[in-house]
Amino acid sequence: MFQTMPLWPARASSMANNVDALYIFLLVVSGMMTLLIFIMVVFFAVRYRKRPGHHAEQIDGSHALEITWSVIPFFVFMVFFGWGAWIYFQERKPPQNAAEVYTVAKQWMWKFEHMEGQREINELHVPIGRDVKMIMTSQDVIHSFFVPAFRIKQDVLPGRYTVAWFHPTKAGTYHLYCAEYCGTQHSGMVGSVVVMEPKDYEAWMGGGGNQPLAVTGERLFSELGCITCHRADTQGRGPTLAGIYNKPVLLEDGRTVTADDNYLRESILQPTAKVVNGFKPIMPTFQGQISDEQLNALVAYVKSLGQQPSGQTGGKSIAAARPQTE
Amino acid sequence: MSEHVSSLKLYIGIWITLLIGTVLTVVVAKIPLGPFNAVVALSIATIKATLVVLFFMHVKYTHEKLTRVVIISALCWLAILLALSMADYATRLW
Amino acid sequence: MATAVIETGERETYLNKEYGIKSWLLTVDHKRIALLYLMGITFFFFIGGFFALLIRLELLTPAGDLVQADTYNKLFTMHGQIMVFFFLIPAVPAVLGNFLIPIMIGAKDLAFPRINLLSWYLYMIAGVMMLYTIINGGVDTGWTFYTPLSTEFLNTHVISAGLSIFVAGFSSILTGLNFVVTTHRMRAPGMTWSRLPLFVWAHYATSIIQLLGTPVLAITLVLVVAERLFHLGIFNPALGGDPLLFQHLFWFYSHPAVYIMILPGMGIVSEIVCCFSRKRVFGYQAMALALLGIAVVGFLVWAHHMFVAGISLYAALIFSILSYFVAVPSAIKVFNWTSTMYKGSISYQTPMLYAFGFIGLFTMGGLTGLFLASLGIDVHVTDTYFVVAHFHYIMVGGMVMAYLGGMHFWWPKISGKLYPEAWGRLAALLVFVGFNLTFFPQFVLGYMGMPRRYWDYSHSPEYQILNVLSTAGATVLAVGYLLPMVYFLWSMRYGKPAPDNPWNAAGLEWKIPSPPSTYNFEEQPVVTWEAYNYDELDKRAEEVPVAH
Amino acid sequence: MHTSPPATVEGVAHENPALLHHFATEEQQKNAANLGMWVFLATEIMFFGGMFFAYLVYRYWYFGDFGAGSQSMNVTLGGTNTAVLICSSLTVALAVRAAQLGKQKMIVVCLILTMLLGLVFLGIKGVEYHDKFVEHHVPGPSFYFPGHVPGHVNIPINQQHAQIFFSLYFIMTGLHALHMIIGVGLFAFITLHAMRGRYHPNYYTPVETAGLYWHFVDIIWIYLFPLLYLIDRSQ
Ligand code: HEA
Ligand code: HEA
Ligand code: HEC
Ligand code: CUA
Ligand SMILES: [Cu+2]
Repeated sequence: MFQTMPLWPARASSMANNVDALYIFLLVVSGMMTLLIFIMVVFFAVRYRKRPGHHAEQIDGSHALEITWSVIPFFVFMVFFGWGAWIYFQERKPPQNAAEVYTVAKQWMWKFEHMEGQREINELHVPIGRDVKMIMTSQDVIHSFFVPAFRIKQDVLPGRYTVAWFHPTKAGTYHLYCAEYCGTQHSGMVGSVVVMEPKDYEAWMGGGGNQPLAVTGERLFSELGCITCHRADTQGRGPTLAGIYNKPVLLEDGRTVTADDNYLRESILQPTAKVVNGFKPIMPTFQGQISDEQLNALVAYVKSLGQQPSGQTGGKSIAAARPQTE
Repeated sequence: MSEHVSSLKLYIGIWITLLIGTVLTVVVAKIPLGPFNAVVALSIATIKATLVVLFFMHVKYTHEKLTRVVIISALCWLAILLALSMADYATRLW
Repeated sequence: MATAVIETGERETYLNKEYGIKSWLLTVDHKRIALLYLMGITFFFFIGGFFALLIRLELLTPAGDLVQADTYNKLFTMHGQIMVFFFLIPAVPAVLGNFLIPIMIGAKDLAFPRINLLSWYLYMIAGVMMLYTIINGGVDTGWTFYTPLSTEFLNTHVISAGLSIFVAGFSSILTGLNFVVTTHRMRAPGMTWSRLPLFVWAHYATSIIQLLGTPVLAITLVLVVAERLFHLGIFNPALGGDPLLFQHLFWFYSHPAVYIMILPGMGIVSEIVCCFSRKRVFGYQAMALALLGIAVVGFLVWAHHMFVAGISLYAALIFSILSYFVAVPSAIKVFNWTSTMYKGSISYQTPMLYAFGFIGLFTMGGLTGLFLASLGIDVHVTDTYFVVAHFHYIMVGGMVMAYLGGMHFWWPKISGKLYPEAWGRLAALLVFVGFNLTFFPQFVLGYMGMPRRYWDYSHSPEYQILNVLSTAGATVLAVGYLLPMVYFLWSMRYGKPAPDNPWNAAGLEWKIPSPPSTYNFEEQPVVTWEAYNYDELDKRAEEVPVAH
Repeated sequence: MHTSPPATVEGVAHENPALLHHFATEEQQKNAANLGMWVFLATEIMFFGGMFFAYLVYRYWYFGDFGAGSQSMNVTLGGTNTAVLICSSLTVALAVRAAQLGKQKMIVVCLILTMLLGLVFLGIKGVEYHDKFVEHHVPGPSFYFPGHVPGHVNIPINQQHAQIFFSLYFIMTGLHALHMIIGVGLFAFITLHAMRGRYHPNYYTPVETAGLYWHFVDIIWIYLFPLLYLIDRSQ
C-alpha cells in the first residue's frame, strides 16, 4: 500500500547540498535551543514545585542577563541570515553560460521549449552536469516552478519573465510541482524532471528532428513582418536588433535601460512603453496576436542575433552549454 | 485647564497663507524644474498641511505631547510602507 | 472586601442585573460585550475547525476522493479566512481584553462603550456576510486573495468574502482604538505605566498594529473589489498592473497581523506564569519593551512572504535581515518566562499547563520561522507544508493554547463558577498531544517538498504515512477542543461558585467580586503596589487562610 | 443609550448631562474623545497611504502616461475646489472658536457655511466627474485617451497605463468625496444640536472632534491636488 517512505528529499542538484547543509545546521542549533528551553521549563517546574514550607524567592530581573540573551541570539541569527543570503544569491544569479529553456505555465500545465526546438509538456529532460536556466512566464495567473530534488523554486508571473536555474547532478526522475495556488487543478499541475546521463540525453535529443527555437523565431520574424522594419543594416525604420541583448539602450525620454529578456518581451508586446531614442513609435503592438510560445521564439531569435561564436550575449542550447572541463 | 482661544486675526492670516500657497502651487507647476516640480509641489503641500495641523487643529497649543506622538508615528508608518516597498521597485532590475 | 461567602443570586452582578435579549443586544457594558464576542468567536472556531477536519480527511489518502478539487480549495480558503479574521484576531482582544482591560486598570468601562458595541455589531455583520458567502457556494482564493487569480480568474464569491473581511477589519480597528484611548485616559490613580499588568501592555502593543495595519488591508480589499468589478488593471499584468503590488499591500497588513494574533497570548502567558510561580515577572521592563518592539519591528518585514515571488534580490536581503530583528524581542520573552519560574513555587493547574504548552510550541514555531526567514531555506520550503506547520505551531500551538489558558484562568471571574480541574488537565493534555501529532509530521512533509493547498497527491504517494499521522492527530485535537466547550457550559449551571480570587492572584480584577458588578468597582480604586506583588499576597494569605 | 449615571459613583455632582457614566471628570471625557479622534485620523493616514503607495509605484513606472492623464484635468476647477476646502476649514475653525467663546448663533452660522462649502466642493467634483464621463476618460470598456506623452510628441499614450492613472484618480478622489459626505452628515447632526444650544464653553467636544476630522479631509485634498492635477505641467 505505502511505497517506500523516505523522510528526506532526493538530492539531485549542486544547490541541494548547500541547502541541506544550512538546513541541518539550523536544525541542530534550533534543536539545541528548543531542548534547552524544554529542559529549563521541566527542570524548574519539578525542582521548584509548590510544596509546604517552600516559598518563591522574588527576583526582579537582571540587565546583564537580558543583554546576554538578546545579543547572543542576535549573532546566531546573523549567521542564519548570512548563510541563507549567500545561498540565495547563488540560486538567483544564473551562471553566464547556462543553457536556456523557455517555460510557459498556464492553468494547469507546464510547457517547455528547448533552444534546440524540443517541446515538452509537464516533463522536462535535462542532462547531468549542465547549468540550465529556466526563462519562465505565465499565460494567466501566478504559478510557481518547484523541483524539491533541486531545492529550487520560483514564482512564474504573467506579463514578465522570471528566471530559475539549476545544475543537475544525479540521474533520475524527480517531482515537478506548481507551488503557487492557481485555481481548481493547482494540485494537478505536476510533472517530472528527468535527469539523464549526457549520452542518453543526446539520444533523446536526436529523436526529434525539431527546429531550434531561434530558427522558429527567425521564421516568425519574417512572417510577422518584423523584418520589414528591423533590417540587418541601419536603413530600416526600426533599430537594428543585432547584438542588442544585454546591452544598454537609450530611450526617447532620456532613460537608459538594459535590453534583457523582459525588455525584449515588452518591446514586442508594448512597443510604445519604451521607445528607442531617435525612432518613431510606429511599431505596432503584437499583444494578443502572438502566443507566448511565439513570443519566446522571437526573443530567442533576437538574442541569437549578432552573437559572436564565443560570445556571451545570446541564449544557449543545452548542447552548446557543455562545460569546458567535460 | 482653559482651552486656548486663537485670535480671529491669526485664523484669517493662516487662511490667506493657505490660499496663497494654492495659487503658488499652480504657478510653480508651470515652471519647468524637472523632477523638482514634484519636490516643490509636495513641499508647499506639506507646509500647508502643517499650518492646518498646527493652527486650525490647535496642535501648537495643546499641552498634550501624545497628539504629536500619534501624528508623527502615523507619518513614520506611512514612510515605512513607501520606503521599504520602493526598495523593491527601485532595485528590481539590478 | 473579599468575602469568602458568596451569596449567589442575591448580589447584583453584571450577569443578573438585567435579563432579556434586549439587555444584551443593547448593552454597553464591556463585560457583556465580551461575552457576546465569546459566542461569535466560539461559533466561528468550530466552523473553521470543521473545515479543518474535512481538509484532514481529504488528505488521508493521496487521491482526491472525499471532495471535489474546487470544494477542497474552498475548504482551506474559508478555513484560513475564518480562523484568522473571525477567530484568532478578535479572540483574545475582543473577549478577554474587552472583559479585563478596564478592570485591570481600575476603570468602569472602556473609553467608548458605544463604539465597543458597534465593533461587535460590525463583527457580526461581517460574520453574517461570511456565512452568506459560505452558504452561497464559498470562495476559493486562498486566504491571501492573490491577484490576478482572485480578480480575474475565479467565479466564486470573492466580492462578498472581501467585503466581509473589510467590515471585520473595521471592527478590529475600533477595538484597537478603544484600547489605546482607554489605556491612556482611564487608568486609576496610581496605576502608572510601570505598574500595568503585561496583559495590558500586550493589548496596547496589539492595538498599535490594529490601528496602523488594518486600514491598509481595508484599502487593499477595496482595490480588489474594484478591480474585480471594473477590471481597472491595477493588479492585473495583462492590463499593465503589477500583481506584486497586491502582495506588498496584503502582507504589509498580514505580517503584522500575525503579531496581532500572538501578542495578546504573550500577555496571557505572562499573567499565568507569574501567578502559578507565585513570582514577580522576571524583567518586567524588558518584557514590556519587547512587546512594543515586536509590534514596531513587525512592520518592517512583510516581504519575507515574497522571497520567490519575483521581488528584487536586494529587497529580499533587507527583509530577511529585518525578519531576524523581530525575533530578538521574541527570544527575550521566552527566556524571561522561563526565568520567572526559577526559584518560584510552581503549581500545575490547567492554565499553567497551557502556559507550558505555549512556551514550548511557540518556541518551536518561532524557531521554524527563522528557517523561513533564511533566504536559502525559504526558496525550498516556501509554499510547502513546512510553512503550514510553522504557522500552526505558533497560531494553534501558541495562541490557541494561550487563549484556552486564559479562558481557564479567568473563567471563575467571568462566570462566577469553577470549572472541573481534572477535566481541564485532561483536555490540556489531549490538546498538547493531538496538536503535536497533527503538525509535527508536516515539518517533515514540507522539507520533503509536499506543496500546500494540494487537494490530491496521488503522484507522490510517499507522503501518505505522514499525512495519516496528521489526520489522526487532528481527531485527538478535536476532542481536546470539544471538552472545554462542554465543561465550561456545564459549569455555568453546575459548577461550584467561585471565590473572588480562586488563584490568590495579583491584579485588580481579583480584588472585585466574581462575577463583577456592572461598574466593576464600588469606589475608585487607588493603586499603591507594583504589578505581580506575589510575595505580599502570599504573606497575607498565610495570615488569613483563604478558602481554596 | 446609557446616559443615566449610576447611583454609586463617588460624590461628583453631575451637572453636565453630557458626562457619561464611566468617566470621572469632564476633562477626562474630553481628552478621551480628542485622543480617540487623533488616533482615528492616524488610521485614516494609513488608509489613504495604501492608495498613495499604489500611486507612487505606477507614477514611477508610467510617468509619461501619468503626466498625460494629469494634463487632461481641469486645473481651474481643481484649484477652485482646493480654495473652497481651505475656506471650509476656516469656517470650521471659526465654529470651534465660537463654541469656545459661547457664541451660540455664530456656531450655527459657521457650521452651515462649512456644509455649504462642502456641498460646493462636491458639486464641482460632480461636474469634473461628468466631464470625464463625457470624454470617455472613465476606466472601462469605453475608455479612450488618445494623444501623446507631454513633451514627447514621439511617444503615444499607452491606453492601459493611462487607464491605471484614471482608476487611481477616481478611487482616490472618490474615497475623498465619501469622506466629505460623511463630514457633511456629521455637521448636519451637530448643527441640530448647536441650534438647541447644547454646546457652550465647557462642552463642545463634538464640534471640536468633527472639526479635526474635517481639517484632515482638507489636508488629504491638499496633497491630492498637486499629485493628480499637476504632474508634469511645465511641458
Ligand atoms: C501568530 C502568527 C505568527 C507568528 C508570531 C509568526 C512569527 C514569525 N514568522 Fe511566520 N507565518 C505565519 C504566522 C506567524 N509567524 C503565517 C500565518 C504564515 C503563512 C502565511 C501564508 O502564506 O498563508 C507565516 C509565514 C512566515 C514566513 C513566510 C514563509 C513563506 O511563505 O515562504 C516567514 C519567512 O520569513 C515567517 C517568519 C516568521 C518569523 C521570523 C517569526 C518570528 O516572529 C518568530 C520569533 C520567535 C522565535 C525566534 C522563538 C523564540 C526565540 C528563541 C527561543 C531564541 C533562541 C534562539 C536561538 C539563539 C537560535 N513566517
Ligand atoms: C488561527 C488560525 C488557525 C487555526 C486555529 C487552525 C487550525 C487547524 N488547521 Fe489550519 N490553517 C490556517 C489557520 C488556522 N488553522 C490558515 C491561515 C491556513 C492557510 C489557508 C490557506 O492556505 O489559504 C490553514 C491551512 C491548513 C491546512 C493546509 C491546507 C492546505 O494547504 O491544503 C491544514 C491541513 O492540515 C490545516 C489543518 C488545521 C487543523 C487540523 C487545525 C485544528 O487545530 C483545528 C481543530 C479544531 C477542530 C477540529 C474543531 C473541533 C470541532 C468539532 C469536531 C465540531 C464539528 C463542527 C461542527 C459540527 C460545526 N490548516
Ligand atoms: C512598422 C515597423 C515595425 C515592425 C513591423 C516591427 N518593429 Fe520593432 N521596432 C520598430 C521601431 C520604429 C522601433 C523603435 C521604437 C520603439 O522602441 O518602439 C522598434 C523597436 C523594437 C525593439 C527594441 C529594439 C531596441 O533597440 O531596443 C525590438 C526588440 C523590436 N522592435 C522587435 C520587433 C519584432 C520581434 C517585431 C515583429 C514581431 C517587430 N519589432 C516589428 C518598428 C517596427
Ligand atoms: Cu499552477 Cu499552482
Ligand atoms: Cu510574516
